[in-house]
Amino acid sequence: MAIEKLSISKAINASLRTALETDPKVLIMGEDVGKLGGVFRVTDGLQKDFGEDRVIDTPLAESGIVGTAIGLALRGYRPVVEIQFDGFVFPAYDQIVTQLAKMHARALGKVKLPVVIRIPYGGAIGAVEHHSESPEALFAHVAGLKVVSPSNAADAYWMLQQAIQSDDPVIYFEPKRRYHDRAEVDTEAIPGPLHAARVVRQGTDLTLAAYGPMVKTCLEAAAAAEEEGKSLEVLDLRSISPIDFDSIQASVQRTRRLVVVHEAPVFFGSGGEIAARITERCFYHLEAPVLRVGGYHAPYPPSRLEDEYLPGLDRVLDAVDRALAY
Amino acid sequence: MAIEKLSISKAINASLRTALETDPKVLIMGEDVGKLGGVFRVTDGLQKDFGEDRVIDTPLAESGIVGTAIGLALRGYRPVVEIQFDGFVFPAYDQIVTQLAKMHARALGKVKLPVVIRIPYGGAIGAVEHHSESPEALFAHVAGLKVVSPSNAADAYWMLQQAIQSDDPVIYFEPKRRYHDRAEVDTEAIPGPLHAARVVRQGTDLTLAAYGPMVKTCLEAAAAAEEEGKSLEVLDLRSISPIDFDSIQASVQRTRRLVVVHEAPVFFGSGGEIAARITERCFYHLEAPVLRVGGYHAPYPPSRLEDEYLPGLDRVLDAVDRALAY
Amino acid sequence: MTVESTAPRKTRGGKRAGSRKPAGEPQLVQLLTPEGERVEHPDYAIDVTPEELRGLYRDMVLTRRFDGEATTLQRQGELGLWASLLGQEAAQIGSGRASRADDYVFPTYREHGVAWCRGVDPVNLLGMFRGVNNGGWDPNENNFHLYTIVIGSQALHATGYAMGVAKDGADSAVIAYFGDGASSQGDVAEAFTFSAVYNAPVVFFCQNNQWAISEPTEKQTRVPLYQRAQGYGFPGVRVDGNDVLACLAVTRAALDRARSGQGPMLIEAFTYRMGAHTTSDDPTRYRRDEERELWEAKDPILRLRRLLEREGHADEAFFAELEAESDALAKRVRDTVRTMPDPDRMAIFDNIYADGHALVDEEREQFAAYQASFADEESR
Amino acid sequence: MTVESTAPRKTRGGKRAGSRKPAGEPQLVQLLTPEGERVEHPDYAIDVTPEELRGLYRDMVLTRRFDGEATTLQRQGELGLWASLLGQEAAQIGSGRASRADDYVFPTYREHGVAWCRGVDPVNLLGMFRGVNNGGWDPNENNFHLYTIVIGSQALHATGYAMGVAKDGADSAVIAYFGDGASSQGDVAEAFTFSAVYNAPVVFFCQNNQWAISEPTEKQTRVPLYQRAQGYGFPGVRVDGNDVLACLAVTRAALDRARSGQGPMLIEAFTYRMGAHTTSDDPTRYRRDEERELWEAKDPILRLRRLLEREGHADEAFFAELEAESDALAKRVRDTVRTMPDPDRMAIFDNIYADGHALVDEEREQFAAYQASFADEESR
Ligand SMILES: Cc1ncc(C[n+]2csc(CCOP(=O)(O)OP(=O)(O)O)c2C)c(N)n1
Ligand SMILES: Cc1ncc(C[n+]2csc(CCOP(=O)(O)OP(=O)(O)O)c2C)c(N)n1
Ligand SMILES: [Mg+2]
Ligand SMILES: [Mg+2]
Repeated sequence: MAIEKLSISKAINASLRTALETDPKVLIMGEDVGKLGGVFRVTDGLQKDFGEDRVIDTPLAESGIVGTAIGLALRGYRPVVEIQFDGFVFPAYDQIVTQLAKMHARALGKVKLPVVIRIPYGGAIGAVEHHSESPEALFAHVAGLKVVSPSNAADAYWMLQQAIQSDDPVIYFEPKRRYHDRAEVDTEAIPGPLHAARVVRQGTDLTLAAYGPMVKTCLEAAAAAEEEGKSLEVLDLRSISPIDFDSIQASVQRTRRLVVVHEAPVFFGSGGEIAARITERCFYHLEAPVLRVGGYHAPYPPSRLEDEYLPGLDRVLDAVDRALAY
Repeated sequence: MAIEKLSISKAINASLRTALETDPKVLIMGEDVGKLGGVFRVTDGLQKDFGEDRVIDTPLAESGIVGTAIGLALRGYRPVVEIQFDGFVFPAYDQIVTQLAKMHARALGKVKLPVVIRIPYGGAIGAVEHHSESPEALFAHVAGLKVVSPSNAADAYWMLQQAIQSDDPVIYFEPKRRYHDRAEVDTEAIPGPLHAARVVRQGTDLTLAAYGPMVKTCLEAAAAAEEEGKSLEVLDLRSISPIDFDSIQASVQRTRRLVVVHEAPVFFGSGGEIAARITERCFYHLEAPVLRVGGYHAPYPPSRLEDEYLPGLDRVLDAVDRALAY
Repeated sequence: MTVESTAPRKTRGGKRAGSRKPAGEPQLVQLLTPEGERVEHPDYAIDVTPEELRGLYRDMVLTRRFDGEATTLQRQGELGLWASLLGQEAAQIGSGRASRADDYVFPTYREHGVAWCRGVDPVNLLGMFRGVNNGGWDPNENNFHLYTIVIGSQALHATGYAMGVAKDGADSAVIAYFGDGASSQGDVAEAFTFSAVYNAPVVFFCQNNQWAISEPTEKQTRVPLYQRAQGYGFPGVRVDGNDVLACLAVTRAALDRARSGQGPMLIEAFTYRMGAHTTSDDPTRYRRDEERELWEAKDPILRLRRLLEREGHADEAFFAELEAESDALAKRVRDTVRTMPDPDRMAIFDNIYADGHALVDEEREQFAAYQASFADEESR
Repeated sequence: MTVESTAPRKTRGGKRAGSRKPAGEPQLVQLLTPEGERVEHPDYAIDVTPEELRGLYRDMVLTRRFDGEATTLQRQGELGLWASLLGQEAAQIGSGRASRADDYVFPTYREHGVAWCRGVDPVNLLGMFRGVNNGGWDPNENNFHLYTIVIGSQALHATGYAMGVAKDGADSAVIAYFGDGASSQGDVAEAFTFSAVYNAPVVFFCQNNQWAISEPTEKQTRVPLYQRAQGYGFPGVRVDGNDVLACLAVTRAALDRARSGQGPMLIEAFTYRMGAHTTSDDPTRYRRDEERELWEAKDPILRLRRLLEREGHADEAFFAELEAESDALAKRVRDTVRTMPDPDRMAIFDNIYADGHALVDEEREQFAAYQASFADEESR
């Protein structure tokens, strides 16, 4: 059956399964991805069906995981690496930015690094420290990496397929707080380009741009705004490197106002990059400065404060009001 | 003698010496900082004068260096860590962003982390790979760290004094291509605040904002522009976290145009943050979008191409012309 | 002969991983058998008074009770998560009681028993699991550092701290805790290197509880972990981690050794995680009940109770009093946690920097104004 | 006795570091003495024909000549930097000649001799030092990976590659080079862990040349480095790194061992960096001339020449021909490098991604247009 209603986590599981089935070079690697099926059960059942040679429980060492994944890629494999939580990617950061991102260029194109790094990211799950971070900007700044984040099950399935098929390293950020959100996934549909944004709600007064977990928040904000007579367009960016500036520009040239929303801290976050570039492209179109809604310049707070810290409906609507007031 | 003409590297050396003399808790740590005096001779003579107990040649392991510096700070020391080159900081990235940056907050303020990490950064020295990078954005995005970069010998001396005296972790980026630039250093002057920008050239038509190695480039651009009758104001930002937005705003409200210049890649770089925030603050003042001049979304190229890659006089002037054309 | 050889595996590519053998009986330092009998070890003699024995017993019982209460509180929704030390009481109380007040301890997230020995109020341990803070005590009050979640990092902090102790000429020592899984992290290896090169007075205390979440120790090493130390130039020893006396004796010896300028040492406490990794975990997915049963027979508390009873070191009144003390502790924990207030929302902006940061100030103000706007609305 | 003990240092806080002792004579595998005499080793027998001996000699001589030429070219400004292998020829040629064509090699930045054995044109090694590229050869052409500058990283790549070899069921092996300094990096430790756990067919070849820039090996370890392996569950051996026959024999044995499914092994080649760290370095700041002189007496080329001469395996004609061949090589290197063109400026945007990236496309176009604007100006 090609169309199924799946949660995001199940869609990722299905996508990994498809990849393992169709390409013998695909490997799954990470901590607890085998028997346990990962702490979020995203790899559930895969080791049972594909064996320990292809679904590999690794030692507890993230640099080792990514470093050996690079070696496996050099040997012709296509490793899909799981980092257990956002906050645990940093021991692997050197291998990612210094080796994984640059080796294709260093080799003048003679070697390819088809490695996918899956990272469940973001907050709102009531977790302890290091389990709720949004570090995407720290990867997007680095040339040689591609960075994407799906917001729904269908994208989760297809964007992962495309990431695995890509000959470039792709950091695939999974919106963990949305793992249980269900949607129809057509596993036979021909997907659009991996790095294209998508208008998920049309509107005329202002554009909300978001990705990953914040897309749903923006859709809810747009619905709430509609009741107040405001027509908001919502753009699911889907890709953070590259960013589909053409689509944002096209939307902003219609709506003339833009608010960018992400969980990550605003300071040096994707909102700044988008604001700068869209202001340059749409200088005469913008009726208001591009506003940003995101995390504060603070460590992710203890979970009892996360509702206050995270951008939610109200803070999005507040920014919308401020933008519309210009 | 309080006033001396010093190169930037000598000024840093003098500042380290002052710190070692005045505070017995100050330590210097890093690879080759002892007998060799560092690969740039910045720590020249310090081990001879202060001993191996205070000027410490470490094993070749950056995570270990920063991790043990954290432990030493917890014991009451004030370690000043040298990372040999920009591209070698990433093995320590986890300790920096996960531990050093967050421990004060984690402890609800009960412990302090007065650790300075000195990183010679930037290109234009004809070096091999990993020796010419500008990773400041990757630190500025992270709350808990302060990030500064001097552009001249006097600032090099005083900003390092202030960084060492600060109870917060400070990443101190040294503009290695300017190490030999000399200027008068008054070691008895009372310095201004560490995180304040400074107008280093006044002008009326446009503001150039830069830090570290690009300040000199911007001053040269301003001199060249003057000959064409354009009056450019040059702002030395000095601090990258926090950024002195008030000073930028004040300048832009006068000049109504802003170009931000840095060596680091533009994509997700400091220029984006500045452009976004200044556009928000000065929306009705700006006659042109904030333009950014910086590195491309590419690995730092082999040295024979670095002149093409790096923002130089011409590219700054090109951006100035584009901004003035609005 | 210069080759230091170990029996190699004959298979390749991790194929062997499925066939996990039950843990054999390794050579380890033991002073108290599972049956509660005192035995001697040539290198680690220990003299303990009946009172000390009762004290160790009390520590373990109270720790276990506290731990159980925390698990219950998590189930009741009072905590977001709990990482139980069940089964590891001897390793933690034995090593914890070996340290002096002026020593410094760097724990992982599971050292509730060590915290108890250091004098940290157990209630304070719960803050981070409840989500009201990320570390709820002053590390310098009891020389007990904050819990560290990112695996292995604290081994370096401990090493650096110990380097500082040596610089100060103090005769204190430092102890770093970590798990079998953590032994794979580069940071732990770098800590070994730094501590050896600087001869730092630090003891590495690895609780090998056989599991790193779902991964058995075979996924981290193919030889016993205590052997790791040797290649870095300092001694390693494996101790029965369910034997509180052995843990006490070996840790005390290692700390004294460090104190006297002989440098680092690695202790592998061979023990077992009786419960789930955390309350979020489901161990039935990856391990067999029989394994747990095997280890139940080696219970650390039971064996000390047997000794106390056999030797007549404790009477019924002692056990009854301890039961009452346990109940009181549990009640206090329960009551305090249930009323533990959420932090003020403005705390988001506190303690990010010691010396302030303009952006934090700006965001704090904006946040306050934003919050005030709701108050205004409501009051309208 | 469960403690694996090593003699501890009696001082603390790194105070001992100043009193560096001259390198003692460690126990090491040697098959050819500095005086050029063949000796036997119980574990590492080797049978080499006179032709093979001449071949090894030729490799070392040509490598040294190439290396010297590169140093000269750097002084003349043709290269931005050069990292000389002077003194390490035996370690590199011995180990390099031990690998088979289907084996895979992961070098640091100093393995010019290994590159030579693998069939990489030495001229291609110079590109990155001249600054015209960051890696000037196709790694898969000779199964010789690119030079890796960030210390220790390649140990993990080699391990992963070896895991892949094992998965493929191939009987190839992998060899990772690194230095004494690199042994401190967490990545190298993690490579030890992964290779042991997966029993990967990888040989770790550590050239202990006594220095990591200005830091002597004592700053990285207090016991011989080959011992590091044991704690990870695989053998380590120290070999005379200036003895090309011993390096050949030991590396061949280790690769065969890996090939046959017995997993990783660590070889510490005890050698000496006769020159500066790189042409940017000034070793007079940190080491005494006498040390160098001591090692000069152990020169790897000289001792093989002595053997060849004593045994009559090579005549004057051979040496004369080799001299001529050296000159020719030097001339070819010189001529080729001097005319090595700068890359096209548009190469900045090449090969960043295999599948393209919108921003790179955009920036490439902008850059081209910007460049064209100068051309326009000039042509006006
Ligand atoms: C760097 C890092 N990676 C992954 C995790 C997730 N994680 C938390 S505990 C754990 C297992 C730790 O095992 P071990 O070291 O044996 O300690 P134990 O939990 O058994 O006490 C893992 C993988 C983490 N906290 N930090
Ligand atoms: C991660 C990292 N830190 C620092 C450096 C700078 N550096 C280059 S070579 C070197 C010393 C390496 O010593 P060793 O491993 O013994 O190799 P050798 O140069 O002696 O061959 C250092 C510190 C680097 N390249 N990478
Ligand atoms: Mg464990
Ligand atoms: Mg070396």
